[in-house]
Amino acid sequence: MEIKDTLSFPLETTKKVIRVAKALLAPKATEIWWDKGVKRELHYRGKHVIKAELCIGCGMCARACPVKCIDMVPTGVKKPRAVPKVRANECIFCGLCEDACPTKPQKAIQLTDEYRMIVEPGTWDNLNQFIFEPENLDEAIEKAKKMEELIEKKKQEALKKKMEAQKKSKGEEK
Amino acid sequence: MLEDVKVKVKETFGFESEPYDTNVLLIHAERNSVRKLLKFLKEQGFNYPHTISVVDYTPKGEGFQVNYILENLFEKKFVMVRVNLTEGDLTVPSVHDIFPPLQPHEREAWEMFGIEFIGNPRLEVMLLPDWAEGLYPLRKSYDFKKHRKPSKEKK
Amino acid sequence: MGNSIAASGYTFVLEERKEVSGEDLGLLQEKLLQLNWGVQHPASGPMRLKVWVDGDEVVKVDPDIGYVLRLLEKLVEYRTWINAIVNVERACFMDDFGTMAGYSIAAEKIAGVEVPKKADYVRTILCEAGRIVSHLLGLGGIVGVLGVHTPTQWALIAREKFLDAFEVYSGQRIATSSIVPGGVRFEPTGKFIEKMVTAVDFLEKEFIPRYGEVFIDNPTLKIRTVGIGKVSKEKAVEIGLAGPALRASGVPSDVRKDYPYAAYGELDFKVVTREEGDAYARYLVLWEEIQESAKIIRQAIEGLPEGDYRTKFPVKVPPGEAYVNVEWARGCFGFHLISDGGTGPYRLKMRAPSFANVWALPEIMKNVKLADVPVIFASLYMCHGDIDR
Amino acid sequence: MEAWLKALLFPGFVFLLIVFLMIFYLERKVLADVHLRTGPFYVGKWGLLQTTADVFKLLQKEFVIQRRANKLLFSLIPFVAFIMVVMMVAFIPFSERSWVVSTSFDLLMVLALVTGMSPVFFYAGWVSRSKYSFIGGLRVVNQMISGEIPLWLSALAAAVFFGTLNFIEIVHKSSLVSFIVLLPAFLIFTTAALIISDRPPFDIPEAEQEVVYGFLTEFGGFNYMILVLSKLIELFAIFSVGVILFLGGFKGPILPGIVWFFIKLALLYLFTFVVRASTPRIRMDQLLRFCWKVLTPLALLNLVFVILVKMFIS
Repeated sequence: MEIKDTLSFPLETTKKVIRVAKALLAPKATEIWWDKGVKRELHYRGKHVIKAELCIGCGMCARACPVKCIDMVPTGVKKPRAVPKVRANECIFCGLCEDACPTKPQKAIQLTDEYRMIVEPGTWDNLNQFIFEPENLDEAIEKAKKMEELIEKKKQEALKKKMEAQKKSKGEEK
Repeated sequence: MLEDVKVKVKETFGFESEPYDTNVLLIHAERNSVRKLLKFLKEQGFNYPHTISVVDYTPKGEGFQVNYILENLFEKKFVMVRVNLTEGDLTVPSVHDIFPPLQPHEREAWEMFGIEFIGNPRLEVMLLPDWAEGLYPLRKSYDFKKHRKPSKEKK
Repeated sequence: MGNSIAASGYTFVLEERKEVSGEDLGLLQEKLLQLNWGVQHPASGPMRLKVWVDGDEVVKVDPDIGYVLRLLEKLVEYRTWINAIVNVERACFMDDFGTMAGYSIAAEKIAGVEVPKKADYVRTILCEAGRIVSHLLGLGGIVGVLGVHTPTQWALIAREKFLDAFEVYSGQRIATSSIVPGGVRFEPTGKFIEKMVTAVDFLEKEFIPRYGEVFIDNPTLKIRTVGIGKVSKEKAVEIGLAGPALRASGVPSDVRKDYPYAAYGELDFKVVTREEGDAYARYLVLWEEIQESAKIIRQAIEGLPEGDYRTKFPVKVPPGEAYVNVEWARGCFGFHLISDGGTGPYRLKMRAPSFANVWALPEIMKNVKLADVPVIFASLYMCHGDIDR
Repeated sequence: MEAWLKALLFPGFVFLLIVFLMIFYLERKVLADVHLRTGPFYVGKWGLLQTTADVFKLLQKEFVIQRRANKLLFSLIPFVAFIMVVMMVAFIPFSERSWVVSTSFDLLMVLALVTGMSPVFFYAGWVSRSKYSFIGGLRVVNQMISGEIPLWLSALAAAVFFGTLNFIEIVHKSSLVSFIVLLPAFLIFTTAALIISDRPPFDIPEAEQEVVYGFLTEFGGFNYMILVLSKLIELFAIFSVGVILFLGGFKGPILPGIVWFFIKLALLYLFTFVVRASTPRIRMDQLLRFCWKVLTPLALLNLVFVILVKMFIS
């Protein structure tokens, strides 16, 4: 038995060696990606895009965030009262904020397929570079202000009308 | 099968038990006879211990709860033995000789909750770093902001 | 070896054999060399095994763990019911679906939420894909500690295909956070199913023949693993082995079959067991489970029903508790979840299979050679994130 | 050519260095091919300069000496090892003209130097004063001694057949008959060569997953490079002897001799790389059993066989 084993062992080993050598002819599994770049899937969970004009400032994303990396920054206008700001160095890109966002049909906070974000070494000193700010915040605020003014105007007009109507009715009463 | 165990436990030890889930029986045991009970359960076929799960109910004023979870690998049934402890007296007899795999679990419960398993030969820090012995981080009263490791002073 | 070294003035830390092994050897008492097998060691991972050797023979080992402790059980208490999944899935990066599924099932049990059937099927597909992904690394690991890295590389090629499918599904390759209480987070699109089928096809048609003809039944691998770290059926239960290691000793313990969850009750598969209980048997259990999982995925894709994939999960869950087991890649993972009526878990105890296996090491590694330490260690198929949590 | 130029340029140091960088590159590429990877690619054309870059990386590294180690011996051992292995190469004729020394006892000299390597590597482990290095040192002595007996016996079989120890004479005398008669000796010789130079599947002293890097553990930077290089040169020398004894050295049609020599050498190396990719490492006790119970008796039988053949031929 042992002699048989001793004889078959090198034979078997040689067989395995030859079979491994078959891989030398097989096509490679890796490819040179350096110049081609990497194509990510469409809903790859990459960089956040925060659309200030869509945001209603409910703060659901900040509450849903498991690592508490979303700050609600007050805007100074009523709607949105505050907009989210993501600290990218703490973010784990789970996408739960996107799930929690209630705006329809487009989400105000969205993870995009952009994934090459860090251009400099992230040290303690330049942490503030890694923050995803809301897009078009100033425009949105101005718009909101205009809207507020408009609403205010309308309100005042409505109030005036009401007053006039009251006056009229009062006059009529009189 | 679980019904049998329920009756037998009631007869032998006088402990109440209730169905916890399908396939799981919950036994409300007492500290002093937990060793006897576990030995009895091992003879009944619950020979594969899963874990010791400790729950801290101190914020609700109920002290600690120690749950031994055992499985019967061949009948596919679970049993959960529950022992309630008051906050002042956190000692339980160790069962490391009945269920050797539970010895590290007791050790973990000791370092995370401070429950002393009397008779366990090896109650020493396992998962935590040495300096964190006695902090009991899984207790509800643990404030992680207080117990930061003293950081090295910057040059 | 011991005494002569000490006599030559060589300053190793030598310990009395009696002190280490705790047995009285009388006149045969010798001094032993303590090796720190880890923390920084090519095959140990972030843990330390104290190995006391007498020449080439191992007298005793003692695991020293806790180097990747994150206290996940504590972190979960600071989360809401939904976003606790990011902590649960980080128990181990290799198979993150199993843990998420277990946690979600426990939470649903407490809340009394019924999950749509489609979500169950998607969970099954994901869990099995996760098992394959993890087992592929395990296979590579066992042969890898013997100095051959070809299996790892070949396994990684097959693994990449599955990771591509995960990326199409959830947007991430690892740490997908895709299974939540109340269902799954994403719609299983046609493209995802397509990618998954491609991956399974690649696994069955390319990887398995290529790998099988070289590294299964490999004579050199066999002389290194057959009979090493042998655990009998009774011993395996007594020392509390879990998962593939337990099944390799002949105990047919598989949560998927015993307490069916997700869609496992409706699918046809067999529990892989072997009787030998040695390192080679554990290796073969992994190998066969991969093929079994591939079959399950095919069945689940075929039987994927129409409908919703997620239901609403309440913000506040009524008080209650549940103990739920799932068959994770490394064995039976238990979740003892407790709710006090708040917006998040009150307490979560995770029963980790690798934790059970690591403390079985001292029993298994008795009277083995030093060269067998990495083999047994790798064959028990442990994950360090899981040991420490 | 001047003698010192021979020693320095061709086939001396510079030539050797280039050859080793290429062998190392070949190993990486072949292994990568078996793994279905690309291998070195970006440094130089097809990654040809990758190994050179690695050597320069090692040169830049800090010179670390373990606190408890014997400083003098620790820094000296790598150079001793290097000088010993370089001496081996001096005897090897890469072609009719390209050799540094040629004596009437070439084979004996190379084999004696190979035997002398085992204490050097053991000392490398011993002076490191580290547990893993020490175990690695013990293992290397064990392994080399048990590998040397078959090596000597199989090489002597060839020497008996040719009736000379001078390499160039051996090459001239070699023929198809000698190749067939010495085929078993060649197989034993190759296996023994793998054992002696710690190549997988016999890389027990350097078993990464068991004893970290064995006797190499504590060495870093330049010292490490020199030690690894001497290991490589040792294998190179033994394989060269194998090519000369059993494969006809630089003999071959059309192409110049040196090309034939390296083609034969590359085939041997290719074999070792593929073995590395497919065969797991064996254990020390299994190796000892294999060496003393299988390889040595076979080598002895083979010696008897060769002597009988020699009797019949003459």
